[in-house]
Amino acid sequence: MTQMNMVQAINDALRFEMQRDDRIVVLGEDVGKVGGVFRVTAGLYDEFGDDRVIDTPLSEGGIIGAAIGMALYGLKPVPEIQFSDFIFPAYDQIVSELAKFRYRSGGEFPCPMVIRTPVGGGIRGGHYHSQSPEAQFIHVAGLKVVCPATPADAKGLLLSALRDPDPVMFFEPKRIYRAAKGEVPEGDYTVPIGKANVARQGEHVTLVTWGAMLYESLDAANKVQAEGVNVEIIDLRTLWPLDIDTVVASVKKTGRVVVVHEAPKTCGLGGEIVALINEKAFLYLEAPPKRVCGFDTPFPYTLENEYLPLSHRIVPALLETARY
Amino acid sequence: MTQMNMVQAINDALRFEMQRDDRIVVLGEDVGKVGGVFRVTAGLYDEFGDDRVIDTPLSEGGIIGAAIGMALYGLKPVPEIQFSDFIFPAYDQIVSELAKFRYRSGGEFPCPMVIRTPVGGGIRGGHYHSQSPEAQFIHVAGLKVVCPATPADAKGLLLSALRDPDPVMFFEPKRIYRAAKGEVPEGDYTVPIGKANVARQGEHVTLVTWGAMLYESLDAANKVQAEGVNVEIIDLRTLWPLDIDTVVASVKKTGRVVVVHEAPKTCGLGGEIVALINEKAFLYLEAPPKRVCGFDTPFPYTLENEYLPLSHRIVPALLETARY
Amino acid sequence: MTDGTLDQAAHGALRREPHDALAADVVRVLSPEGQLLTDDAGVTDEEALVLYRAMVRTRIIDERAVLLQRQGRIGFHIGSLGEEATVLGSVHAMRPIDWMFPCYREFGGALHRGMPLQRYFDNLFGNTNDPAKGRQMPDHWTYRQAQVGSVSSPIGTQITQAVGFAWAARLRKDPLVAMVYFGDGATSSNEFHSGLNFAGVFKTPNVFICRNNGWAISVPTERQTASETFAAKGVAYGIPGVRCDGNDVFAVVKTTREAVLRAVRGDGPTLIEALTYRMSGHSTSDDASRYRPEEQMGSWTALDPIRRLRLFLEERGSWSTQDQTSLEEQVAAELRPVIEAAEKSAPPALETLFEDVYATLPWHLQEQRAELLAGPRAKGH
Amino acid sequence: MTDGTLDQAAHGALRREPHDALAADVVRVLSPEGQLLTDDAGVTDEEALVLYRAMVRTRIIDERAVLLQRQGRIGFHIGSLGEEATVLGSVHAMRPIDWMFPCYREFGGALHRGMPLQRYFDNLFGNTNDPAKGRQMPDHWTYRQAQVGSVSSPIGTQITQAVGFAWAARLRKDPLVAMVYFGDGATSSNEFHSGLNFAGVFKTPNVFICRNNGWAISVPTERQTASETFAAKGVAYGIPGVRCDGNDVFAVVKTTREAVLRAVRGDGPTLIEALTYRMSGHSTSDDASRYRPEEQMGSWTALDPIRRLRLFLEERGSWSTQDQTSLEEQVAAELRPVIEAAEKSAPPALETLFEDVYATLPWHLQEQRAELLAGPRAKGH
Ligand SMILES: Cc1ncc(C[n+]2csc(CCOP(=O)(O)OP(=O)(O)O)c2C)c(N)n1
Ligand SMILES: Cc1ncc(C[n+]2csc(CCOP(=O)(O)OP(=O)(O)O)c2C)c(N)n1
Ligand SMILES: [Mg+2]
Ligand SMILES: [Mg+2]
Repeated sequence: MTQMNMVQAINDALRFEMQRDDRIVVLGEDVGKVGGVFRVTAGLYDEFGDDRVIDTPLSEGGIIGAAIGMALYGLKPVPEIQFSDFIFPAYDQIVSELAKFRYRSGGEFPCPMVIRTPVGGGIRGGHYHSQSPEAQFIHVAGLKVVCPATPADAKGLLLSALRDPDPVMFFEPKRIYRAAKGEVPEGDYTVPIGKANVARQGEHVTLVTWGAMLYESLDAANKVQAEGVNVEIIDLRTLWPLDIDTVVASVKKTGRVVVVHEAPKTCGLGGEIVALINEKAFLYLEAPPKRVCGFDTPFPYTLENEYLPLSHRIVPALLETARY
Repeated sequence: MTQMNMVQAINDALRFEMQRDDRIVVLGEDVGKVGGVFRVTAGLYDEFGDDRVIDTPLSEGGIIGAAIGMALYGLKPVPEIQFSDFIFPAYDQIVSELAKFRYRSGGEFPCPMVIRTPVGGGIRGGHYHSQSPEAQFIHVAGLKVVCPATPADAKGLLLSALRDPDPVMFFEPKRIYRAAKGEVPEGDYTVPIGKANVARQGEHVTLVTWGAMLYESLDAANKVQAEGVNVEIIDLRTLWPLDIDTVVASVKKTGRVVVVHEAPKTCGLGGEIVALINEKAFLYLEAPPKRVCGFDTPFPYTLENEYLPLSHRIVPALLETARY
Repeated sequence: MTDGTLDQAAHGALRREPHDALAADVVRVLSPEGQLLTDDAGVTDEEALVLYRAMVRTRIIDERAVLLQRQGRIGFHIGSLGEEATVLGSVHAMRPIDWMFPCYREFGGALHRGMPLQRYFDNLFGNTNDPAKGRQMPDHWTYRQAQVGSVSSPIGTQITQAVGFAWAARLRKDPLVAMVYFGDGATSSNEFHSGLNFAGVFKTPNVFICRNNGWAISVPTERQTASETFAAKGVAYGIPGVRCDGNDVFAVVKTTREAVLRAVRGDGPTLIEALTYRMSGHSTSDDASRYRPEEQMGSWTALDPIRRLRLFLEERGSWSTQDQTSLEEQVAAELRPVIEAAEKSAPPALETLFEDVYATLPWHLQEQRAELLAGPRAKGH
Repeated sequence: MTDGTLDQAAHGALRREPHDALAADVVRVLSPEGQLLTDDAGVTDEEALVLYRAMVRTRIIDERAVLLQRQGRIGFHIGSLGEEATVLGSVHAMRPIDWMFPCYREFGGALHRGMPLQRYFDNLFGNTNDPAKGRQMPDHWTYRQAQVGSVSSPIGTQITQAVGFAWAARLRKDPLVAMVYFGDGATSSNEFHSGLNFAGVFKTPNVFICRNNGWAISVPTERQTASETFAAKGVAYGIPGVRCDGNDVFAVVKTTREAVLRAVRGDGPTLIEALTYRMSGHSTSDDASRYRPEEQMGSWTALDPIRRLRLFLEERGSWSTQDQTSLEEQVAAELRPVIEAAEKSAPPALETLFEDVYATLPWHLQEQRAELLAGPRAKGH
């Protein structure tokens, strides 16, 4: 075990797997010589060379399209999109091509790859360096979507993603790139895709979240504990296909649920989770499922902390739900 | 009043407003001389000329980007995307630019336009001529999203959209382009954006739907009526911001709800509607809200009618919900 | 606003003609009347016959598919009428190890590479034998075994993919070349731009074949770009661009072979603009008479690639009316059982709807499959 | 795979140099030492002074913004150090009726067009006086009144917008020209391609200014494209491309003026590649020492646009050390109250979060606003 932050854990996973599997190729804007604008790929260029850690022209569509071609060939590309806000020029390649390749070819052309991209707010990035577009990928059949909240999960999930037969969107919560620190197993270490983590045990309310909001949720849970409300927190880790069993089991226990995510509320993953709970645990519900989310506005610069579903907004939602 | 199908009604609205407002410019692939691949813009090129009905190069991003520039200038562009499956090359311009322009400029640059595009299945179009991407636009703050189900609504909503100060995504259900016929008021006629239509009164179950699935829902409602289940059908017409009052009032009356849409179930608008009902009518719910949707797979060619939430799949959902 | 000012401006582009197959810079080996313009056809007599047979077979299949659509027996067809020399000539120039990334008009090329005819018709009918399980529209087939990519509808998407594929091969020291097909309209797509740009920067072993057939549905080439030619677009990417007469199969073979060799030598990609003509509507859904000037069709009929090659072969004495009749009979005989088998096959099984979304079925698809299998059937099967 | 085979291939592009300001085809009026290379500077002595003052003012503001960021008083800055001649020269060549669609480095140009300095700093501080209500990052300002577009982060998006804008003007017989700015990296974007393609086809009155500053963050131009030059990319769109020395303000004015006149005459768009150099990191978040060869900085320092113009003015006797001192003092004096006012202004009011998403507040935003206003405040304000 070594103490690492998220950036180091992801870097460690990439390096480990690149040593093990020479089909892995990292490509993207500024991923090479400079090691990424968040330094996540630092050192890989020096270790693996320009053939495996490739600075590309400024075209997300080109990066993903070329990565698809590499995957069809049999390589295992790991494209980086510098900010997930800039993934939209590649949206067509991802939703029309990547997600459908195995299906439309009757299995002849699987297209495994891991698209890494920083996600979410917390760095005062305004409209275009803060968004959380996971729902826009979950809605599209054929993609797996992952978002780790701890360094160990970041490493373990990334190694799983790199060995997964399907395309994986790997969202890295940039707010906690350096702030989240923890013990990370050395060497080979995987965390299964599709399994949530119960980050806090509780009896009264289930809180479902992921990524950077895990820490705000833990903070809020501690605060309401003082008022006698005992919160169970599920860190989804895999956003799709999500770990329905863990979520439903918890809600059946607590009868109450709050979902917390950074993305705008409307048509976000939170609504899907509420609908699934209705389908699978309706008779257990003792209070209306609640969502604490980003507002349905573009992501603001100055008022970022008012926009985000931080602890101060989670606390009242937990109290209201617990006392309903 | 004249008997029209959807194509004629939309064409009539475009012609009417182009005569009234010379700022309106129609642009897109094949919209000009040939009048659109579905012939929705037929005759407009001859009447208004190449300056106002413009065949463009094959680039959806170019079409929407240029339309944004036209809107910034003060024109009222009406870009057509030939199939909504092909809107993704323009997704970046729509979600990063169009949806955010008014906001990011503090109101200096409103960007009103109407993006017309055929949506949904029913023409044996397979993966890429059948999809329903509304949720991918509703999730993004700043857009209004409309989908009419009748010729009169098509005309009335399109005229409203053309006069709206905000960008409107106007989805035209191509399955019923010619099949849906009805009386359409002549001349100026608007249907307000944001108001749903109660297409069938009922007591036992509320069914929320829109577009081509209205007809399947009506068919299913008639079938379950024979079994004593009386269904109220809400045709949303405006998908966002949706008419929450009408939906909630109906659910408060019936206590039961089924949402029907063609798009894949996961993270579709159906989940959002279920979550909203939970927030606003939780204590009225007597059965778990149900969703009858497209499956979470790419849209298939041969098995299209098994994929779509047609009447045969709606009937059991209504019965199950009514008898819960 | 409708006084024509912009009209004129927009059509300023008309001053040059990006679709002139007889222009001076266009590589040509055979004259429109089938006369050899150079010393050497560049292909053996045997190859010429193979190409001729393949082109005729392609056209007959095409016509049959249109007929099947008109009869309501298949839902759709998009073919290569008039573009056979471009498709067959370029495919013929590929080596077995090379890969082909098709657009949607290259079924003739895939068949030439070995895709079974049955497989093609199983796709047209979307039946249970279709290896893609009836999931895609007609003419959206897949045949990995012959190193052919998967046909997609969104225009241009295959271009960057072919670049990534070739790039990967190069990284692995695999000497293959990836040839990618697209239309004149596709040059306006995002992927044309990023694909050629990446190919130029990384010197990938690609051959880009732009089938300039004059139209993108109803949009003529001069409305597609103001570039002098489509080949000239290579300049923007540091990629040599060359035009060839796409209705002259020898010119296509020659041009493509040179491009393949260039790529194999490590000299990077080539953009080929093959000047040809879409002698049908865009697809069975299109009625070209709404927008196509009649005289244009006429002048291109005179340039028909099959007629031209036949004149050449007849002149040489290597083809006769009898040969033609027997070839046509042979293809017809080949088609009969294939179509019959494809037509009488069942639609794909219901559970195939859920397969191949992921490598294994996640819980939500298991649930949806169970729901579908337990529920009532839709009408119409 | 790491033996350099591809490395060499990828850098084959290095054989030509897309970032050579001293190349023969580059329009130049002033030598690096400030000597006039033609009979005529193309601008009056008065204009030269106006330009010089504006360039110096821009640089001082830039340095101050960097300082504010280093001091933690603003969150971010992205500036135009070394690129002042390109920005100011091109803006200067615009007529008042023309429009400017900026990238993110053109604040100097917007100020030159009349954007109040206070407004610029209100954006940097994201305060309540910022007309965009503190919603965007620093250097993402808007000033419609001076016919300046709205700065966006996603690279290239402004290009098609500027084309649509110019096209609309033309349709309305409004003789304006829309000038649009972007970097060398942006030429790889989808919008560069579709924007220039549409502009070529519809002959829109646009001037495309590619600020080739050698870098896209850490990616050098030879990794961006294998095109000989960025100007050459015009060929792909039927648009004339011209290179000018972007550190020679007279060359920039001359080249841009010609392009504006061309557009006004109805002859369509022009692509200008201005060869300049980013003399700082990409932004305050970037450390260029990680990737920039030291010697490169040195050679471009010798080409500094401000130094060059000052040498010219001094040679003419129209500028002295005293003038310089008083200009610097003047700008400093101008900045003091502006920064003070911007810094002490409150953050935008909470309810502004919900305004301007739509023209009027729909029910869901009314609810969310009520929730926010009724709930507790976040820490940190
Ligand atoms: C992204 C996208 N936009 C629009 C379409 C609809 N469409 C199908 S084919 C076509 C024209 C293609 O023209 P071209 O590239 O010249 O190929 P051709 O059909 O002439 O071979 C269009 C607009 C599409 N398939 N994909
Ligand atoms: C679509 C998109 N991808 C990536 C980024 C991140 N990014 C910001 S600036 C930049 C480099 C831009 O280079 P260039 O166009 O040359 O402009 P310069 O900064 O040199 O003026 C990148 C990659 C972005 N803003 N938008
Ligand atoms: Mg074509
Ligand atoms: Mg640059």
